[in-house]
Amino acid sequence: ADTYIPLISKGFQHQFWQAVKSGAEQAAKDLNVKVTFEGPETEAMVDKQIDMLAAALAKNPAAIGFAALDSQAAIPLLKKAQAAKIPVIAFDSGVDSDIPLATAATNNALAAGLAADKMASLIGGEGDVALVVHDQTSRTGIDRRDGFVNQIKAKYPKIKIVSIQYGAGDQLKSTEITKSILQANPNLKGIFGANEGSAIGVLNGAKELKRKIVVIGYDSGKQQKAAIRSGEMAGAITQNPVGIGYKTVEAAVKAIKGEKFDKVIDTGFYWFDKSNIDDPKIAALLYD
Amino acid sequence: MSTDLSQTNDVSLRSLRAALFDSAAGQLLLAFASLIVLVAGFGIASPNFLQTDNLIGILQATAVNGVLAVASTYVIITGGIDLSVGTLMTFCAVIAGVFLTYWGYPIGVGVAAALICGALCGATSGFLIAKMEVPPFIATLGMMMLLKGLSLVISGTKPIYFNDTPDFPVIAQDSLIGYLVPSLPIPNAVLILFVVAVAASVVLRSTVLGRYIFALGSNEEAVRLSGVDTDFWKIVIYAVSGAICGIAGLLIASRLNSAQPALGQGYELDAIAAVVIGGTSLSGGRGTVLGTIIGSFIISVLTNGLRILSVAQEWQTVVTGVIIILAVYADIMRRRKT
Amino acid sequence: MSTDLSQTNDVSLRSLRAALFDSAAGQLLLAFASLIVLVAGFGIASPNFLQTDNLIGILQATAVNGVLAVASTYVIITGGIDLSVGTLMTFCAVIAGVFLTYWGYPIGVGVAAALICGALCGATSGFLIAKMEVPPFIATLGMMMLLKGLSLVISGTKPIYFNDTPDFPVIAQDSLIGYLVPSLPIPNAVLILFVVAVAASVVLRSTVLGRYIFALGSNEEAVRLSGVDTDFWKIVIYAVSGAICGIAGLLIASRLNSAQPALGQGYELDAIAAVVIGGTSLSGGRGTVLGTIIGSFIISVLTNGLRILSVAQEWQTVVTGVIIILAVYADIMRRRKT
Amino acid sequence: MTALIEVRNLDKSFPGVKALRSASFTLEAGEVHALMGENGAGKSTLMKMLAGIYSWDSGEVLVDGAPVTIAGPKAAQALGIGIIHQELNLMNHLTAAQNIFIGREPRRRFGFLDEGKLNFDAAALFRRMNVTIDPKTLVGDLTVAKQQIVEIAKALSFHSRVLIMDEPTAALNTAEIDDLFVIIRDLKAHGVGIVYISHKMDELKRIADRVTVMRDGETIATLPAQSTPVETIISLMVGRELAHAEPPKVPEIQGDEALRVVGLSRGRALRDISFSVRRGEILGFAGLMGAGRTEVARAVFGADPIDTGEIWVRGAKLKIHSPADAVRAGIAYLSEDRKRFGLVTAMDVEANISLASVMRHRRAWGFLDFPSLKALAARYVKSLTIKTPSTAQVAKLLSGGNQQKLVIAKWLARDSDILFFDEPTRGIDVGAKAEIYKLLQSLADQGRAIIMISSELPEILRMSHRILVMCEGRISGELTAAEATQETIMKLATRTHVATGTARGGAHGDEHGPVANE
Ligand SMILES: Nc1ncnc2c1ncn2[C@@H]1O[C@H](COP(=O)(O)OP(=O)(O)OP(=O)(O)O)[C@@H](O)[C@H]1O
Ligand SMILES: Nc1ncnc2c1ncn2[C@@H]1O[C@H](COP(=O)(O)OP(=O)(O)OP(=O)(O)O)[C@@H](O)[C@H]1O
Ligand SMILES: [Mg+2]
Ligand SMILES: [Mg+2]
Repeated sequence: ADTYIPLISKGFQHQFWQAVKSGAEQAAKDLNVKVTFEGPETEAMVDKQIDMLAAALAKNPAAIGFAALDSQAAIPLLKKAQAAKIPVIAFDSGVDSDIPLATAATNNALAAGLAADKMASLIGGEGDVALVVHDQTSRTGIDRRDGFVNQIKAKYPKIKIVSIQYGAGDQLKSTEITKSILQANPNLKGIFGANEGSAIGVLNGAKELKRKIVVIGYDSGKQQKAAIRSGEMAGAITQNPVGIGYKTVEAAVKAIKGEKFDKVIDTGFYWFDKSNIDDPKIAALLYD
Repeated sequence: MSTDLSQTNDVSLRSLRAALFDSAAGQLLLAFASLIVLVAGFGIASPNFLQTDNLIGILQATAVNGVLAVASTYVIITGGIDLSVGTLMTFCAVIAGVFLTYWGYPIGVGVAAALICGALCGATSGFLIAKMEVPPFIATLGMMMLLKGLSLVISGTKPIYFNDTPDFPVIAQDSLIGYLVPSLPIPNAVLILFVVAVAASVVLRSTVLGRYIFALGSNEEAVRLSGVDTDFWKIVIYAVSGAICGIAGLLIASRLNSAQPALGQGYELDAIAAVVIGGTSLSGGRGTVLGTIIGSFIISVLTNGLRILSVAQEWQTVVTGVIIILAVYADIMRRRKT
Repeated sequence: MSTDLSQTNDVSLRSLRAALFDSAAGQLLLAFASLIVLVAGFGIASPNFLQTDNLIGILQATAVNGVLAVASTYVIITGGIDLSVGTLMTFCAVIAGVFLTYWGYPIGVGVAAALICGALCGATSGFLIAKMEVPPFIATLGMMMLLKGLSLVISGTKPIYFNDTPDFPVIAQDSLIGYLVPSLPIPNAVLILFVVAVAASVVLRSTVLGRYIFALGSNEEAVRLSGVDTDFWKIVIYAVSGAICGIAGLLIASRLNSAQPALGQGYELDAIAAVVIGGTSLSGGRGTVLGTIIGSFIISVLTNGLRILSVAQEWQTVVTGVIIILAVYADIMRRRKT
Repeated sequence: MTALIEVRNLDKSFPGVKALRSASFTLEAGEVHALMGENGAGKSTLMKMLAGIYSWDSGEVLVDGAPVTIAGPKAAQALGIGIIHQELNLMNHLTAAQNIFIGREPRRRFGFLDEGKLNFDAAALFRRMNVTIDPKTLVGDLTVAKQQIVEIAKALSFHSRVLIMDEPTAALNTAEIDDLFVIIRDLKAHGVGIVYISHKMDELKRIADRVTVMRDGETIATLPAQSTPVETIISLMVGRELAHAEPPKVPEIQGDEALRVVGLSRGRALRDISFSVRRGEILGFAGLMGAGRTEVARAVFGADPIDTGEIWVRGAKLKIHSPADAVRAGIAYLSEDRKRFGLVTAMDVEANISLASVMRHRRAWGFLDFPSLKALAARYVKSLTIKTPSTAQVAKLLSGGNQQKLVIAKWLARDSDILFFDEPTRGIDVGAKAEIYKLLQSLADQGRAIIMISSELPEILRMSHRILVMCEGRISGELTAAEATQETIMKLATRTHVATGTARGGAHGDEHGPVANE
């Protein structure tokens, strides 16, 4: 496997990124290429990611997969890649530029909008809801928050968003945040946890205060799946992280070989709950 | 005989005065007063704040940081600093996960493994500091990174769940007090915090270890010249502190029903802030565990209160920063007056 | 006469020996040797490492941390510590963004605003430390949180882009050297780092400010009792350090073509690590800017090299932790020998 | 009879300094063996090796005739060697009792401490030494003198066979020195061998049996203490005959008033202090330790705040809020604790000498004028005969006396014309002492005003044109040079405001009740 494709992601510690990584590694095996996968510790570290991209370029890769924390900040390096004729494939939420030859991504805003629709129907179209989001400044955090909030504002005038707080995806912090939100809002009907860590935090918080609310999560993981099966969590949005990783590498290989491929690879998002969690089509998207 | 009597009288009088005006006691009073003011303020600002549930929530939210802060107190009184408490906590949680979930040992073994592992890591920091003379800041900064990496390596960057040992989450989450007083379902984590704090306080004030903790922080060279094996005692102190971090690791793992390998960094600053707000001096030689506990509560009350008031998060950070400075400044003012 | 001559001889001999074995010089040699060993090792391990592009990448990756580390060097030599350098850098970047993008001022004004803002924030920390006697760790911890929050508040938690001032990104990204020597397109950020380092080094060694930086770190009370207005000088030192953080803020904003308000926390530890690896003592009174620069390079070479070798990320953290400890330990060993 | 300790040909080098060259001496049981020598002669270094703090490069040490190695303080203790260090080594946050028994705390089970016994033992020790210190006071709250007493108590508590005392009396007053000598004689009678280091010549005659003189790291001679004239010892120490003429007393000083202090008060430490000093005058401040002389100097100098009081400098009323104000007004303060308040020990000789005047040696943009700084340092190294390999030597590595000279040089370099000298000769050898006296005299002759605080009465009597005596924060009397004798000064020094007996027994004493005889 001499063809080397580094993937620079937005993170590496979260389960979501581990799932993307496993998809990429699967594709690497299937297509007989070598991949590496790395990302900064937090989604705030824009410059660290740029340094990673620079180091990746220095390794003379055949192609590069890139999930930009900030598209603009990366443009000089992406131009360099273009000049060196290294194909760039964007993944996750995409890169705001025409340099990437393809984008394998989830539309986070739309996905969060779907979560809003589900929340609305589960709480009967009216009442107070809140959000626990993982990050205030990162693209995914902003898109999911705004996707949810805008959908509620546009379609459900009787639903009020009473609080939006940020827990860095830290389960403990998100738990404490959830408890304060519940405490401050005795009539709260539901909370949307915008990534895995936030969602688990919301679950823990509600459980510790013994409050029955509608919990909607994002992504999967062992705990979320168990909570959905037991009914503690109403449901969650899943992306297709393994698919994102796989398709990114696949597109990169095609680009290297000069084959044709779609410019937009929508890896999709799905609502899953108790009813369809074991549906093989959904189950394939979920990770532990 | 008369000597003894007069001395006793003298002592009781002096200790009363001391309790009221002494540096340490006064500091505690001041810190406690700030805490009361905060609680009262938030209570007035929001009707939801003073509800039992929320107060219990604050107690519970303090448990992990409180235990870490107690661990830091020892080290800080010696004049050192420990930046690794947060990631050591995580590392111990992961070790517990490995023993219980991966290897299927009974809970007792897992608990012991976490504590021993904490003590060993602490002793390693202590060894670096005492024998290899690496400054505490650097030794524990290195340990922080080392342990962060190792937690990820050992766990395979995945959380380890305690689903096969359903008794494990009970450690922190159940409520012994709630069995006795059903209206007070204070979770065990809080109980454990208090047990740790009381034990740590007794050790600090009434044992040889405690004596050396203060002595080292006051003038290490003098202790060494007195023929005390300062290296040995430093290693012991860091080991004890590490074991306490192990307790924090068990608490957090039990509460989250999982060992989250990526967690922990940043917790050290909260712990240090709690210690200092509680009146312990960063230059060593002075401090109390009780102060640290009050400091921890000040931080969690603040955090909880601002959240209850739905203050925007960026402003929460601003306010917390200002309060930390003010709390320490008030302490300094008070001490300067006397 | 003969006495004088022999003395002169003695002195010149001694100064030669001093240059080779003296604490400061020896430390630099040692740090420099470690750097060379690292570079050589990575060069042998990977053919990609020693390529011009990658070496330039390393230089560029060092720029921001290097400047922050220089800022920290001053404070650390006085015996203080500054935890706010990272968020202050961000805050200055945001201020530049506000002036240039929101208010449409010319670049010069934005640059000046960032530097002045850095100096003012630094002076505030200095004021807290000098006049209000808050310990540096706490004062700057508070400032760190305060500035983190304020950056988010001011920017509205969104990055501020410099799209309307296309000349701004040029500051760090263009290459003056590249114009002159086309085969060496070293970006200006690196040039700026070196200018800052040289200036800081000259100030430290040859000016009254530098003299007081060392003296304060050696024995502050003695300096005060010598009639020096130590409070004033401390505030000046923190202000200068803050202004240097302002330069770092301009560099990072220019490089990212945006002010990223959430960035910055955690950078202080890298900066402090670089300072200490470079042989500056955390207890104050001893240190060099050159050492700090070498320390910064050791960290970035390490980070880059491990990435080039595609070492798993969790192991990168482990290795970095170990290397930090070893680097400082080596320094201590060397100093103990003489 | 084999000697308790025999030191044979010890060598010791520090980077750049050969501290000991083939030093030898013996200590017999039951003798007080004085070690004399100029500053930097190597006395402390030799003793630190016996106490296990340094190791020797070559030579051997025999204890009871058997060669030993002394790996550390613990090993020294095991051999029965105890030491009172020249520099205080105390833990300020711990109490006196806790300091004395550090490492040997009485314990109960499980490592719990027996504080009652600890305090009881310490109290017994203090009673035996005839001092009144509450075992439970924090050492940081004690005066330097009392801290020194705690150090001595700690050394006694080891019941060592060999007790090394490195300038134990540097901070003590006459009465305390008397008490200490009683203890020393008692120890001697019990067969303890004592090494006694001091720069005070009279003590030599009072307490020592034999004396070993050191010079430049060598042991020059060992002589019987009683029968050898002091002049002989001094000439051996300095390697030449010392001109020993008492300087003639200067008659009444007629200069203008340089400094006037009116009604200076702060809490109980300073009560209504008023005095003035003229140009060309040396004003002596006498008093027992803790009388408040240091506090006066610090208050005038702006180092501590004051409640009330006026300060007039050269006829103008000034507000002095900080040492910077004072220095600007031409006032200098030479502290009694040079290590803490005088020196930047990690910096070199040049930096220390120029510390107060560096602003005068700068060029444009704040750049330092290095040639001028170097010349300045070299000048004072020469004129004060500071023993240092170069002006680039780190101050920490100089001997105690030479460090003291550095501090003096600092103020001379600043050219201040009102100088407070607080215990200027503490820990300084005879040769250097004479130089400093000469220096003070010539400074006065140049028309500067000198306020000299000293606990050594002969020094006060010899140098001062006028003497103020303090007691418990007040000025209890003023004497002209003609009136002053040791007796008149001591009478004033113990004249407390409300007559409650002597300063030592009464006002400061803690009531411990009747002392049971052991
Ligand atoms: N740790 C050290 N490193 C380098 N030089 C030292 C050290 N300790 C002592 N010296 C040097 O060794 C010599 C002997 O010093 P020592 O302290 O033994 O003198 P001393 O006779 O006790 O003088 P004093 O009467 O002033 O206390 C001096 O020149 C001193 O500068
Ligand atoms: N750090 C301190 N804490 C509490 N009291 C102190 C402290 N330092 C000095 N004092 C008290 O202040 C008073 C004056 O002490 P000061 O040091 O000025 O005396 P002095 O006359 O200079 O004697 P010395 O010979 O010891 O220098 C004494 O009562 C002393 O106990
Ligand atoms: Mg000595
Ligand atoms: Mg005094």
